[in-house]
This record gives sequence, C-alpha cells and structure tokens, in this order.
Amino acid sequence: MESKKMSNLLSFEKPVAQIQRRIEDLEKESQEKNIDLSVSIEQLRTELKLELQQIFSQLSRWEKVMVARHPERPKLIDYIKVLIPDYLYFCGDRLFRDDPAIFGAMGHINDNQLIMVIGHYKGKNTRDNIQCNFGMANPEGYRKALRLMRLAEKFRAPIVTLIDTPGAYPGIEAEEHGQSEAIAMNLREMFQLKVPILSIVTGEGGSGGALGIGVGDKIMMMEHAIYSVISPEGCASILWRDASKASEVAEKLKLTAQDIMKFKLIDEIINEPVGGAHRNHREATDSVKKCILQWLNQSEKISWNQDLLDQRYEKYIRLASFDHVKNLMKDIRSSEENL
Amino acid sequence: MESKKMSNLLSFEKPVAQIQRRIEDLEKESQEKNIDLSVSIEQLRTELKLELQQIFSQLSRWEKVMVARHPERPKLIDYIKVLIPDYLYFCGDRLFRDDPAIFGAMGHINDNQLIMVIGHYKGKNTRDNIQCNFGMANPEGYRKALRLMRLAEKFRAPIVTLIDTPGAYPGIEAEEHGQSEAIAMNLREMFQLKVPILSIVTGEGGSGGALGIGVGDKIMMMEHAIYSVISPEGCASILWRDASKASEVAEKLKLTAQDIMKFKLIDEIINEPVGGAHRNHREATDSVKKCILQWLNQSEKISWNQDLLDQRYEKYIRLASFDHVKNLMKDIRSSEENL
Amino acid sequence: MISFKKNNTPKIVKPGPNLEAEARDWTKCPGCRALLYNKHLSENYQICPKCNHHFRLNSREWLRLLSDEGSFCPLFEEFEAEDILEFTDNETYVERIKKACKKTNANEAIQTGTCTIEGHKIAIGVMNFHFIGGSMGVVVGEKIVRLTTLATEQKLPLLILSASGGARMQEGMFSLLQMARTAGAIGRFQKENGLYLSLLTHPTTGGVSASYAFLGDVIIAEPQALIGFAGARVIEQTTRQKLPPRFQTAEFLVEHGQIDKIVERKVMKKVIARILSFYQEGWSSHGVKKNE
Amino acid sequence: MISFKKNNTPKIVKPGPNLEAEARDWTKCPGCRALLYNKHLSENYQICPKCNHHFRLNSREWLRLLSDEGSFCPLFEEFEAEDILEFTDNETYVERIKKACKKTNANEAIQTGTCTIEGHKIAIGVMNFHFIGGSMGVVVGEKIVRLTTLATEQKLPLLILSASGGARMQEGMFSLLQMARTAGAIGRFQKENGLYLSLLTHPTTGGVSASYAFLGDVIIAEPQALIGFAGARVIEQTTRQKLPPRFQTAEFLVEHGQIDKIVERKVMKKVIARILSFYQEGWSSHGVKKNE
Ligand SMILES: [Zn+2]
Ligand SMILES: [Zn+2]
Repeated sequence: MESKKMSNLLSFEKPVAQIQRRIEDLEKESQEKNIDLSVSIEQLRTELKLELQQIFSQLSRWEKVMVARHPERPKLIDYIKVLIPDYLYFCGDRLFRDDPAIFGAMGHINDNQLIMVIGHYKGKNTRDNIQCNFGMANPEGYRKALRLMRLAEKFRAPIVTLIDTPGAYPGIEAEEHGQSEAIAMNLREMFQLKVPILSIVTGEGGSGGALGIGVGDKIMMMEHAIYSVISPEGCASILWRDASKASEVAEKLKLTAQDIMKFKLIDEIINEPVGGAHRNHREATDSVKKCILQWLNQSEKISWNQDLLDQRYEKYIRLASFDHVKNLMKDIRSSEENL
Repeated sequence: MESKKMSNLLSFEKPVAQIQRRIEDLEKESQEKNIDLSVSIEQLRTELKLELQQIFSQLSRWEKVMVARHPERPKLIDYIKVLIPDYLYFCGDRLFRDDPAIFGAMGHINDNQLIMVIGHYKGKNTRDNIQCNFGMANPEGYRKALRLMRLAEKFRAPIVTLIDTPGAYPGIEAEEHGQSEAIAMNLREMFQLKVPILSIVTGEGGSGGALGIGVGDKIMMMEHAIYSVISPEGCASILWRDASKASEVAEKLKLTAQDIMKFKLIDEIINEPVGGAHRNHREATDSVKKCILQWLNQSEKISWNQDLLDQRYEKYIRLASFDHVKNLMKDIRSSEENL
Repeated sequence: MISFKKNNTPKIVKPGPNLEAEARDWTKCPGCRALLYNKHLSENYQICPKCNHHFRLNSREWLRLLSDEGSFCPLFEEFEAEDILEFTDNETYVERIKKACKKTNANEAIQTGTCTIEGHKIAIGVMNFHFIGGSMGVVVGEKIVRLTTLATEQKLPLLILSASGGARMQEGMFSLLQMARTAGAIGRFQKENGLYLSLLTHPTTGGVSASYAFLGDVIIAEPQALIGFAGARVIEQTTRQKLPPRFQTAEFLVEHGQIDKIVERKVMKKVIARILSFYQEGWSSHGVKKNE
Repeated sequence: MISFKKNNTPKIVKPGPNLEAEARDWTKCPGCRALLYNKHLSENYQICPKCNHHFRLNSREWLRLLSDEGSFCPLFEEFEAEDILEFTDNETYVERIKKACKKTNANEAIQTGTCTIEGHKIAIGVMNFHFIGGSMGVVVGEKIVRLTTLATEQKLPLLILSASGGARMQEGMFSLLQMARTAGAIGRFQKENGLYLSLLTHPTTGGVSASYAFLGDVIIAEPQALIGFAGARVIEQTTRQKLPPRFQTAEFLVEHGQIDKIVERKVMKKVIARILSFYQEGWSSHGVKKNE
C-alpha cells in the first residue's frame, strides 16, 4: 500500500502514526546505511494495514464525519482528472455569476464513453477553499449545474454528479437570489433529463445543498462518506443550543453510508482504500471509476427516452415512501423476533 | 372633444394653446356672468379640433418622436385599467429582482376573454419614473416578462405586449446580469409560446429593449408611436458625435408608424384621438381595446398548437427578409416610373 | 429544520385566580401588546385590528378560511409517522409525535384532501406549524406526493399552503429525500399543464422552501411571513455580516423577484378564487385547445 | 450600433519615402508598441508574441484558421444590401456599401457556408468587422436565417463567429427585426437538438449580442474581447458611475456567468473540434437515442 504522509492526522489515526514513523525511520536507515531492511519494513506495513483495517472498520459515526470531511480527501478535480482526462469544462449560469463551488466538465471515460461530471468543489488549498466557499454553492451554482446537465442532455452524455458539500451557502445574497428556488428547480428538472444520471456522495452530503445535484437513476456513496438531512452541529444547536454535542448527535442521525445502505436509500457503497480515500487518491478514484463504468454498462440497456424518466420517477415514488418505511420496520421487527 | 389642460406643451402645439385659453376664458365668463356663450365656445372647439387635425397630420418625424415621448401620454397602467379592469398582477423573475420597468397582469377584456397584458412601465410621476427607470428594463425585467408569458400559456390566455421604452437600461448591473442574454432569450422563446401574441407599440419603441417583448403574431403601432433600431440621439452621436442633431437624424431613420406601415413591417396602425393620445386617454385606450378585441376575434379561429407557432415563425421568415425588401424596392421603383 | 424562537401563536394571558374564566377570552397581541377579545380576533381572521399582526392559523383554521363550507374531503389521513431512526433527544421521537398529535388533534403536519373554493374544485394541502414545527417527514412527503398524483389524474388545480421549519431531522435521510419526491411529483403535474398555487405563511424555510414551496406556478405569501432557505442565525454566524432590514420577509422576497405577490389574509380566498376562475376559464373557453 | 474608437486592426507604419517598401512588411503593435514583422505575426495567428495582443482577423482569415483546408463551400453569396431607407449621413449608404465591398473584397459583413473542422462537417457563419463595423442589416440576418435553416435540415452543427457593433442603423427597423428573425431560426434549430456554438470576438455588442450571439449552447470568447449590450460611453453617461475594471471584457463575462469559456486563438480550432467530436459521438454511439 502506497501511504501518504499525513499532515492532518485524525485523533483515532494516532496509533497508525507511530507505525508509519517507524517505517519511515527504517526506510531512512536502510538508505543511509545501505542495508536491506525490507523484511522488517514489509512486516510493519502489514501491521499498518491491519491496524488501519481494524480502526476504519470500527469508526463511530462522528469519526466517519471527520473522515468524510478530511481536507486531504480527493476533491472533485482529482476525480475529474482521472475519470475524464480529455475533459472540457463549461462555466456560468448565463444569469448572474460563475460559482466556483460547482464545477462541471465533459469528457471520455475509458477513452470511449462521453460523460458529463458535475460536482461540488471544495478547493485544494486555502486560497481555493475561500474562492469555492468550501464547496457551499450559491443559487448561481445550482443554476449552472442545471444548465450543464441540459447541455449534457443535448450531447447525449450520461451525467455523473459528485456530491461533497457541507450544504448550500447560508449567505445574504444567496437568499436574495433564491437559494430555495434554485435547489427546488434542480430537484424538479433533474427528473426531466433524458440521459442517465448517477449521483455519488464522495465526501460530505450536506442536506439540501447536496441533494440539489443529487437526483439520480442510481445513488451511491463512498465507504466513508456521509449523507444527512442536517449537519450534526446544526442539529445539536437546534436541540440543545450547543454545537459541541455534534459528536453525540451524529450517532442519532444515522448518516453513514452503511446506515443509509441498511435503510435501502442508496444503491451501492463504493469501497475506499484501507484507511480511507485520503490515504490513497489513486485507489479511491479508480474505485469510483470502476463503479461508473459498471453503471454505464447497465445504462446502455435502457432506451434514453420517456422510459428512462418513468423509471427515475418510479424509483423516487418508492424511495423513502411510507411503504418503504413500513417494510423496513417490518424487517427490523421480524429480525428482532428471530433473535 | 374633451380636452385636457396641458402642462407640457410641445412647441408645435402653441397655436392650439391660444384657442384653448380663449375657450377657458369664455367658459369662465359664461359661468361667472351666467350667460350663454355655448355657440361661441362650440365654434372655438371646432376651430381647435381643425387646428389640431391640421397640426397632427403634418408632424415631422422629430415631432412624432416628441409626441411618442410625451409625459402625459397614457402609460401602461392606464391601458391595463381600461383593458382588464379585474386584473391580477404577478411579480418577479424568480431569480434576482422584481423590475418595476416591466409590469404584467392578467384579467378579462370585455368581461369574457382572459388575456395577459405585459408592457414597459415608464411611471406616472417623477417618483414613479425613477423607480421604473423611465421604462428602461434590466435583464430581470425581460426575464420576468418571459416568466409571465409562460404563465399566460399555462392559463391559455392570449398575450398582449405594450411597448413603450427608450430602450433596455444601459447600466453596469444590467451588463453584469446579462442584458444581452435576457433579450436574446425572449426573442427566441416568444416563438415557442402556444398562445396568440399581439404586440402594440403605444409610445416609444426603443430598439432591442422594445423588441425584447415584441415578437408577436400581429404587430401594431399607435398613430403617433415610433419604433426604431436606435434612438435619434444615439444615432446622431455615432454619426456626428453630436446628439443635438437628433431631429435631423429622426428624418433619416423613418421611425414613424406611417413609415413602418409603408414598409409593411407592421400589421396595423391604431388611430389616436385628434391631437394625440395625451389629449384624451379614454379615447386612446378605447381605441387600443377595440383593436385587441378584433384581433382576439381573429385568433379564435386558429388552433393554438404547433400551427400557431408555425404561422408565427413563417411571419418572421418573411418579415424584413431579403425578398421583402426586394419586393418593396420593386414597388417603389415602379410607382416612381408611373409618375 | 430551523428553530423559531418567536412563536406568534396567540398567548392566553395569565390572569389572577378570580379572573381566570374571563381572561381565557382575551389574548395579548405580541405586536402591540393590546388586549384583544378572542371573539373579535376570530372574526378578524386572527389579525390584530390595532397593529395588523397576523396570528398564526392552524391547518383547520386555514381550511375553514379558504374552502367553501363543508366542501373539504380529507384524504390520506391513514398515514402516521414511524420512528425508523429510533431517534431520541430530550424525549423520544415517538413521544414527541404523540404529544404533537394530542396538542394539535391531528396526526401529522399536513392535512390533505379536496375542497371547493368559491365553487372551484381543487386538491389542497395545508401544513400545520403546531405539529413539530410543521416539519416534513415521510408522512408529509407521502401525502403531498399522493395529493399531487391525484391532482394530475383528476386534472384538478393544486394548492399547498406551507408553514414549516423544514425537513424533520428526527427522520434523517428519509426526510431529506421528501424534497426530491415532492419536487418530482409536482414536475409531472406541471408538465401536464396542471396549475400549482403555492401559499407561503409564517414561517416557510429549509427543506420545504427549497422543494415544493418554491415550485408554484404562482407563489403567494402572507404579509411579513418569514421565508427563506437558511436560518438567519446561521447566516449571521457564517457571514459575520449584519442582515439587511426585513431580511427574509415576504416583502423582501417580492422585491427580490422570488414570489408573485403578497396577499392579505382577509382577501386570500377571493384572490385564490379569482386565479382559479381565470385558469378554469382559459381551459374551458377554447374547445380546440382543451384537447392538447 | 455602437461605434468603436479603438480600432485594433494592424496599422501599417508610416515610413519615410525610401523605407516604404520595407515598412509595409512591419506592423506596430498597439499593445506594446513593438515593431512586428508581418510574416511572423501571420504565423502567430496575428497575435503579438511580445504582449499577447490579439489583432483582429477578417472573415477570410478566420475561415482559414478554423476550417480544414479547401473545405469551405460558400453559400448565400448572392445577397447584397439594398438602401431601402435612402439613408445618407456623411455619405450615402449606397456609397458606404460600395466602399466596404471594395475595402473588404466581400459583399457583406458575414460569410456563410459549410466546411469541415478536423473532419466534422458544420454550417458556419463568420462575421467581418471591417465591413461597416460588422453591422447586421437585412443581408446578414437573411444569411444567418438561411444558414440556420440549412443546418436544421441537414442536421449539421452550427458555428457563428460574431464581430459586430450591432444592428445596422442605415437599414432602420429592417435591421432591428433581424434580431427576432435570427433568434427564431436558432430556436427552431435548437429544438431539433441542433448544437449551436457561438464564438464571440472583439467586439460583439448591441443587437448582435442581444440575439444570436448569446443563444449559443456553448459560448466561447477570445481573450480580452469586448462583449456587451450597451456602449460603455452610454452607460457612463446614463449612470454617472465609474465603470469597473475590465468591464465588458470576455474575462468579466466569464466571471458573471454569461459565457462558457475563453479560448486562445492558437487552440481555438482544437477546442471547437473537440466539442464537435463530443457532440457527434453522443449522437452516433447510441442507436436507440438517435431516432428520438
Ligand atoms: Zn396588535
Ligand atoms: Zn504587443
């Protein structure tokens, strides 16, 4: 496993840091003294991997939140570069402003299939972060996303949306320019696009701002991504006027990919490299690419006309419906009885 | 004829002012001294009417510009009150701002036919004027107009647009928010509305800002309205860097209803009261109402589906086409030869 | 879901022991602090005659105000919330629902059905802020989807009155997805040329405002209603800017082009009826066009 | 129609008598005042290698730059402007047209036809600013309408390169109406899923910018190109405000969300070809979808 040096270590990653440091020391020693320490190093690497596997299989929901928000997690642009290397980007909502918090580009995946990738962009460094508002889009971002989706429709290019946002931007101008209208319009219009849509939550799926580009024929989540109706901090401050209770609230919100898969609200979980996507961008992006290719393969079989729209609509008629909940509750009860 | 007291006398109206003053004097005398002067008054009134007829039948093009811009000319709201007394207005572009320079309302004409009236609003007084930008719309105004037209389509209400603007607003924000895009979009989308559209130039038809709500199945102009690719002032300052040559340029631009009718670019001229619409609002608005009713009557016979769109499109394929011009030139040449 | 401190529900004045019975008949106006006789308040559409303060109506009161007497037929009453997340804060979600039902004498934050408004038959949904802040969970979403589907099938105009703090966080992702479900249903309805009137009352925010509330062909708001996506406090904390006056009020939204008009409660029924009559006429007066 | 003071056409340096022949080979860059050898300038797409100043290309030069060699088939060349208004300012309109024809060796402000771009067949229109400021009169409108109709019928992508001060005032209302005619034609084309690429060069303003130029499915601009509706001078006079830096430049428009991207002249053909290949693939790769 190719492991990166971590500048942002999460608290629960500390045990791993020691092993990593030991590996680094041995590597240095091996080089300086020109001796073969590969056996010891390999051993430590295995140890590291096991430790990471151990830690990341037992993350609490709040720890998952921290992984999903990890600053070194792959960002939209990392995915785009790997997914569609010959990409062309398109800017602007044709109305008011180009919002850098939403970015979209068209290009070929695997050299032969054209797709449009649209997502939230959090930025790769502090300057970027600020420019992109940490991935919190304004209405013009959502309107640009819709314009690009319609462009994809004209090009007959399937759409992949990559979700990674704390939420829509809570700003004065955002309210003035119709944050509500922009998100609502996307939710409505995404049902009308005659090309297949896949939505993947790659990091943070923050409420309406995430869903605003998230209506898809299929919905997937990365292994350590989260998707929530409200941020744990926001929820805590409403319930107890105390944002510091966020970690406690995260447990209640059941916002991990695993929770949501269990609820049957998503179609698939995309595996991450051992220790999380932030430890190995290449493996993470490849994993996403593989899932997209599989999905494209399935989508070939549907004819891209009213049928596609009907299927999408039917999906959402069932999804999170009263019957859906009822059936889940029945399943839960019967499995409890069987214990 | 019910004549208003003029607070804004145009230079060429001066001869009329004297007669008016004499009428007022006689009326006053008759009342104060309680004597019957009705014969003399009636005589003067006839004189006034003849004088007005004389003056207004010989207006130069620049004088027409001044009549079309007359501050006491009926404004959008005067028309709406007479045309659709039970009107309901609708605000906003759902994007950025409600632009008071464009106003739209739905209601019944003649108690039985629902229509949507949308137009430029110049305002009725100085405060209004400023708020409405003297009828110069921003992009949000054009976007609101389009939204209201689509609403009319949903209500199956024919659309009447009333044009009265010096032009689209030349402002910084207007450019930032896409004045070009907004007007272009309206021009394109008005071809797609499945309800009949009538455009009437009631006053000033100022270039792209006028046309931006002016694509119709029929186009009419009031007798003293103007319609021009550029304002005489603007044209003069481009040609000679001297806006004061506007009166001279007005002659060149051939921008009167009569010119444009002769060019076969409009379908009808709507008669104004003797001495211009500003002298008798009631007669002017009634005249417009009559023309709308006639048009509605014709529109009943077309089925409001693709046929309507095809007819509208065909109209504009012919209108101002190369063949149109060629045929006009032929007519002019042959009539010259016949002299 | 946003929390609202200022609750403008009529507050019964706490009286001295002897005056108790009498005092129940009086309400103190939070706008101007005048003591108002409940009967008069009720006759005045729950609007303070002194300062025009609009007291909040519950869904039943709204239905009484808008629909023709006896015309409301409730639909989809059978749906009741489930605690799929097993959510507990200061109390369990199950307990919270139970209390809300008791308090509002209703089983969810929206009443749906059909009614007539000055003779025009419509599909109607009316939210109730008193039921867990009018929050949208699975049942609210389900009822709106079903109501909209019914309106599409029966070719009825659709009216939804919103009063909500947003999505119901106690139902997690199930709540959030109601935004997409309702928006999808309304899109289908509108594609079939259905007329959707959205009526926004105090407050309409969060996941409700960013889904069906802002998809109305015509959007009407009550005067002074708070309408927006994000909570004012969150905006202040995030931007560290002072909020402009009247921020997120209905008046602010009209100015910013987001809604069609503000209508006083007293004439609300009349205005809606006029829109409905306009719409039905357009459809019936031209045989040719009807069939498209 | 807006007038442009700053003409960035290459200006031949006025030489002393003996140097005349030689000097014709050199051009002074208005951007950095460097003396540039015309041959080098031409090899560098008429871009100053010192300061990146983009000299203006005429329609023929653009066609040479964009289309595959020998692939351009001119269409609708037969249309010539008529002086229907009998317009005279400092000279008659007839005279003005004659001069423009002579100067540009073309008969109108746009060249239209078909060509291939890296093998992709398209309908193409290229405006020529040197012909009466690239102004749009009846003939320009007519050629665009016919080109667009052809593109619709033959299912070709459409590319229009704009370079224009706006409508041609010498043709009065006939000019203005070209805005509606071209927009209508492009709307029909786009409804049939036709791809329209709009390429904006310096300057694109007035009636051209407010019609076909801003209707592109994809809108591309050259760096630093002046693009806008109203003239900067008019805006200053009307608003009495100082114009922001880079006002109405391509860069300003990207920031304000009005156009898709800025593309350097050197890679323009490549970028357009890539878009065309994306589009044609999408259509050809899925048999099922092709027939819709
Ligand atoms: Zn009060
Ligand atoms: Zn230079």
